[in-house]
Amino acid sequence: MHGTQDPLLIMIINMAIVFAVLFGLSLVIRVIKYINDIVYESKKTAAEGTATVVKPAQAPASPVPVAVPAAAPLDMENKTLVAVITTAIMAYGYKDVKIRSITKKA
Amino acid sequence: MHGTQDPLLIMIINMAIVFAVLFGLSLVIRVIKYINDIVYESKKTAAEGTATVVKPAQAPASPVPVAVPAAAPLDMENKTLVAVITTAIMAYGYKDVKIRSITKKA
Amino acid sequence: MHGTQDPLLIMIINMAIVFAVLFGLSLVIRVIKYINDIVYESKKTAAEGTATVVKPAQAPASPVPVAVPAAAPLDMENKTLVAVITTAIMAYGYKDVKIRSITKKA
Amino acid sequence: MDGFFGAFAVAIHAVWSDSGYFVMNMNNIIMMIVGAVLLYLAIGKGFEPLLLTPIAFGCILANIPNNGFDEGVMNAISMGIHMEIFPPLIFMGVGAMTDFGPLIANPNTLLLGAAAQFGVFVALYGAMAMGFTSSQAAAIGIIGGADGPTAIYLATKLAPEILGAIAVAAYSYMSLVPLIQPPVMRLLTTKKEREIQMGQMRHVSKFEKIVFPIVTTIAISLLLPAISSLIGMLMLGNLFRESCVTDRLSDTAQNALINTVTIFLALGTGLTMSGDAFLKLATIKIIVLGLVAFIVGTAAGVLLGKVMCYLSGGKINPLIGSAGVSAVPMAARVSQIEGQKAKPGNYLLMHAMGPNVAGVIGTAVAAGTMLAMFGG
Amino acid sequence: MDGFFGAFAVAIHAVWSDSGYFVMNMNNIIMMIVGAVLLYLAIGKGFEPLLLTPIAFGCILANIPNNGFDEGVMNAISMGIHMEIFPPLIFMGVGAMTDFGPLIANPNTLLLGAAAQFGVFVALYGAMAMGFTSSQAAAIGIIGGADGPTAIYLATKLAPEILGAIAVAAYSYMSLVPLIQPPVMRLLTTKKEREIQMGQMRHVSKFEKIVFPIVTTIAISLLLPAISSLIGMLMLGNLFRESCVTDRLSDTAQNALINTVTIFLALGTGLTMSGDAFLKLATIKIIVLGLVAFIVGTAAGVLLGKVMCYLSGGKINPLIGSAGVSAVPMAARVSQIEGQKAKPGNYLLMHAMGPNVAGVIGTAVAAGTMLAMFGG
Amino acid sequence: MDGFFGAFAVAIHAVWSDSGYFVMNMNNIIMMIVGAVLLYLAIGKGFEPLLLTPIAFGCILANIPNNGFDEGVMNAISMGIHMEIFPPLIFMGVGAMTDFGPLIANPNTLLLGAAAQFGVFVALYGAMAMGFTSSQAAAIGIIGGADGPTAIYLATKLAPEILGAIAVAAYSYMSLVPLIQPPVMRLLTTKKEREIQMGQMRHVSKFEKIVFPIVTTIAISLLLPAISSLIGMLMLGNLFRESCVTDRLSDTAQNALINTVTIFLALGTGLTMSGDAFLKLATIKIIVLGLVAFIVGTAAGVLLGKVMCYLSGGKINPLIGSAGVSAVPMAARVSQIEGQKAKPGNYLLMHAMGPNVAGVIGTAVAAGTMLAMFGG
Ligand code: NA
Ligand code: NA
Ligand code: NA
Repeated sequence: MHGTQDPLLIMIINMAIVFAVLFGLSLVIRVIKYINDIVYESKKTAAEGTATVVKPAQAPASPVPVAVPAAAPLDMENKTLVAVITTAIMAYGYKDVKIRSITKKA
Repeated sequence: MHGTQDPLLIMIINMAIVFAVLFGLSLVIRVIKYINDIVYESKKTAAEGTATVVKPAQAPASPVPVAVPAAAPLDMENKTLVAVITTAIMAYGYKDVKIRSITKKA
Repeated sequence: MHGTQDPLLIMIINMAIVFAVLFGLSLVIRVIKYINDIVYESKKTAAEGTATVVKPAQAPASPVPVAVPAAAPLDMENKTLVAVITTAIMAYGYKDVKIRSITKKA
Repeated sequence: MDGFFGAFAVAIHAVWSDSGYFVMNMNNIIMMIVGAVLLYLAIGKGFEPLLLTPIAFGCILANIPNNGFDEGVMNAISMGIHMEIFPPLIFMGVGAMTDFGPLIANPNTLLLGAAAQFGVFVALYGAMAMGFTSSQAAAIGIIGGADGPTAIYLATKLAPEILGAIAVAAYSYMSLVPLIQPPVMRLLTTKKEREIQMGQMRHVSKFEKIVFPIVTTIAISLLLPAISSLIGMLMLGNLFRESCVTDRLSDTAQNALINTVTIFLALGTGLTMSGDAFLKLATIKIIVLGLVAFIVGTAAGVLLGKVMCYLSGGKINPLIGSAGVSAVPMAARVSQIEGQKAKPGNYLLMHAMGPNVAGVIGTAVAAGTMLAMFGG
Repeated sequence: MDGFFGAFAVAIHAVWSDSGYFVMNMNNIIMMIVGAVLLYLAIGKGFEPLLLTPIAFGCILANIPNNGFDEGVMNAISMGIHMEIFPPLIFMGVGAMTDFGPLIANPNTLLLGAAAQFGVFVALYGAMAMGFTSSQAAAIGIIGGADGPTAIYLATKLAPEILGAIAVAAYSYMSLVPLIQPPVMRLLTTKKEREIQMGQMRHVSKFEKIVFPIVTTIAISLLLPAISSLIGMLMLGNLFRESCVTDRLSDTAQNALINTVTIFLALGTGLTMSGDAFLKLATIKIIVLGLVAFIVGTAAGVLLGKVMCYLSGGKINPLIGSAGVSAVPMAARVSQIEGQKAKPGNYLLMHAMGPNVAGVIGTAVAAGTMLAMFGG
Repeated sequence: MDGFFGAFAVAIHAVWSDSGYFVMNMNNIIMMIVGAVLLYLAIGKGFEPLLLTPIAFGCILANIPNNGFDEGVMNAISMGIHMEIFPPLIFMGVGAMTDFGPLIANPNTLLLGAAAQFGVFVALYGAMAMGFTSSQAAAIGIIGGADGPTAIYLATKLAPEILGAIAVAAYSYMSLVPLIQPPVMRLLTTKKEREIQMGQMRHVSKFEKIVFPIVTTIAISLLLPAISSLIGMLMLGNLFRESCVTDRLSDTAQNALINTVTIFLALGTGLTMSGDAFLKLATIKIIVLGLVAFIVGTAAGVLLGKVMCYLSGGKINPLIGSAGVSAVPMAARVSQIEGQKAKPGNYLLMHAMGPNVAGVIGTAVAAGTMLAMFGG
């Protein structure tokens, strides 16, 4: 191939490869979706069936996952909280307060 | 030493050095504390004895210290301000506001 | 010149060049001002004379300005907000406040 | 005293005769005017200012004679260009800023992203017909891909001697997308087609968004290893974004890092635009070919959009096809605007984002195929 | 037309036979799976995601055949690793983020930081017994120090051929600290010991906090010059933090700069994990030795904690000893959690921060002694 | 057991005899004390802390024997200094932070910025008279320009052997401007002159602010190509600021990028201050000449201010002349303070900003003329 110098041929070959690769990628995305649905379905089923059993069993063993979900949704709450607390502290008499961060310790 | 290949000897030598160095560092910290206490004590004494004499004499000679305290208290004022404004904005209906900076133009 | 080693001569030559360059630059600035005034005047005149004709004609031809106002309204809300707050702060006693940005967190 | 004034005059004369005013040729002057025009377009007209401003400034600096840029910071920046360091870093930031959700929701839009690459190959064909070498033609064609970093990456590898012209053409046309595309789009579609409203997009799960960059990296890099650093960095940046546990890295990738690299890349690109290298007939050819590539790419995207519209029973608005040339997010906005002109309330933006980001991948793939054919 | 299809087939075949799919060997596939597993641990499980994510991604990219990473940005990143540029810069950011106050308030905790290095030397012993060279054994041992940058720095200097395995082991175990340490801690302490509440810490003056990094730099660098760039940068970052007059520099050191360098360091570390270099028996040995080092280090810290508890008349809770392995601030949090489990309301975190940051210095010192013995 | 203790003793002795404590000479000790004093000035007294802190720390590290800084990150930083990469990048940030409005409003202030360079050339004269080579004398003279990056840039090009002393002198005197200038200013002006109130400044249009950096770059770079990277970067940064369409780039240039480069430049400058290179009679001469340059520059600025005051019929307060030495914005503040001391409510700050930023350009021009005379 490296020897081909016919512009038309080059054009067609390249275009064909680009289409093939992107079409292949679209198949890959469909496969991901398929796996996602399987995993999601099985998880949902599992969650319904074993939720009360699994969770307490896992909780003491792994403190990490406990920390993660706690952090995400709280982010926005925290900011509101910071403002509220700042105001409260200022009402308390401190004049120059800045709250750098409110961290929930795991 | 560079020739030693006895693992046990290497282990003991290294461990001994690590302990020695960190123990030495703990002594260094104690010395810093000791100096700190001396300096702090002498400063407190000096401040009590000469405060009214020294300060007016120095003030006109060095504008730098004048500039620095000028900046510092303002900074703290600003922080109060940010908190006040944040609250005000939130009252205005915006829920998740963050004021990056309030700049005074020179 | 590269051979000159008389310090006094070097000093004078350099100083002369520096003065000449910065004086030249001051002339350049005056020229910019002069052009600015011409452009500004002609624009003002043109705007007065042809405003009603040009604007409707151009509008459909260029979608870019359409895109800009799409982004702008939110931006303008913020600016209004900034202005409101700035006024509030100034009422509070601060004279030269500039709020760099108010960020809404998603 | 006479000796003094004599020495003084000699010195002044020496400075003057060493200065650029004395040595400067007509090409330098023209290029400074080119730089000034680009600055006007960037700042006065708002055409891709983040890139055209430093490119234009670099163009001006490159035409200062005896500027000594063979050492110092300008040399370091030029080396960064020459060593292909900057484009992948920009792509990491782009990845961190890109939401591939619309593409994942509707993978068919990848085909629109592929179709829009037709412009690349038509320009390649034209360039070869005009007498450019195949390597140069490939680098010229990529202008039609409307992805600056990819164009610079490919030009650096295949035809560094025309890097300046390619970069300027690419960024100029990218900024002109709102002017170039609409006529083509209206010419090739009926009003009825433009009025088609597209349904709500399906929800894309976090799992899909995280797996997508990983699998895409592997699948494409294995096939086209020559672009593995481009695709890899693009997808690593996207993974930083979607993983939700590396926000620090995502934030730096899409701010401090990409901004710094943008300054260097754009300034360094401008530095290649010395008058003697730029002011050639080839440059005009490149600029013309670039425009052809843009128009053909837009048309190919719209035409495949029409085909998909027909095949889907009228569910797909062909206007989203033109977004496949990338120029993120401007081309998608053009689709949105044209859709709304045909029917107020027609909201195509999210649907056009699919082909839009597909076009980024498509252009990288096109670069990969051309590197596989012409590269080292 | 026949010639056309013939040429077409030849071209497609050429692309395919140049591609990674054709050349890839089993080792590459295994390493991609390893990369995917590491990504799962990083993103799905939250194990040190800032480091494991780019390491894992680099691991995948490194196993794309013909990826051309001997030039371009990936080569530049690998050179940065090879030239030992990144770890000290990371340490500058770490210093800017670290409060040495608890250590200064209670300098005895430095001894806990020293004790926890016992794991380093046990692993070194084990590695030499297993047949590793003394340089490799030193680099393996340092995994037990639980300081990624120090481990990478030492491995680059002494045994670059096993850098990938060492980095992965170090960061993996660091993320597993909450799983590895608690059993060891409970095994070696009585409930009564774990219930000990520690008094309020003394106030540390600004003077002490500013003088500490300066004097520490001088004292340790003079004794162990081989780590002067590590200790120097750590303490310079800390000085930026504590001086209160260089906030701009402190801010950049702990944000844009450390994030950028983290991306490069971690990605570059991952790039060393090509299948042929990684998939050896040695790697498994390294991973086992790393685990031993972690466990022994934890145990040694707790045991010295017990001694100090006894000597202090029961004022020191031995649980803070395990924090001496560093892995800041996770190990300190583990101490806190275990203390609270034994007695709700028992607040050990600040006290555990002393040994925790002492462990960073201790591991740097251990690296220095080993460089003095085996380096250069 | 005897063999064990023997080997142990040998090992400890070997570590000790390799350590800096054993090898260190008196010069190293003196330089560490110099470093500590500089740290005290920076942190305790607030003298240019952003620069003196890393310079002083670098000075300490440079005097650790066997520190191995001929490789690793410290070597990379030193190479960045040696290759003249950092000063132009700092200037880009400075440009992004600088408002040239007051200068454009009153272009006569450029002459005050020129006059203040007189100190540069007097020091050059003095240095040549003292036996320095003309290149060294030029580098020493530039201290009087009160622009750190320009001084480092010129010293790197003309006399790298005295870079450390020049940088320390430049930044020290810059921080001492509030002490050095006022006596000179009061000596040369009458109270009546100091009481002069200056009228409101004219409005400067956005057009002028955008065109100024472009035209200045071209005009000055053409005449003095040797400083085109300095002037170019300064003005590119200013263009990022004034164009209002490149805020991302302006923000990074004046934050993450300038902070990172400041750390590297200042640390690398400190690293040149090894005892053997620094502790020479020449250093003392340089420090004395630097002070002379500052005083003469201040005086020349004030004296030309008096002339302009006279020519303008008393509309110009001569106090703004001293701001021409740059040291932005400190020298302008000194003018303001002295004006207010003479007459409360006298507001000179904005008027002094004109000569102040003119001084930056003036010093760059002075460096350019000297490079034209003595450079390569
Ligand atoms: Na594209
Ligand atoms: Na450690
Ligand atoms: Na100056």
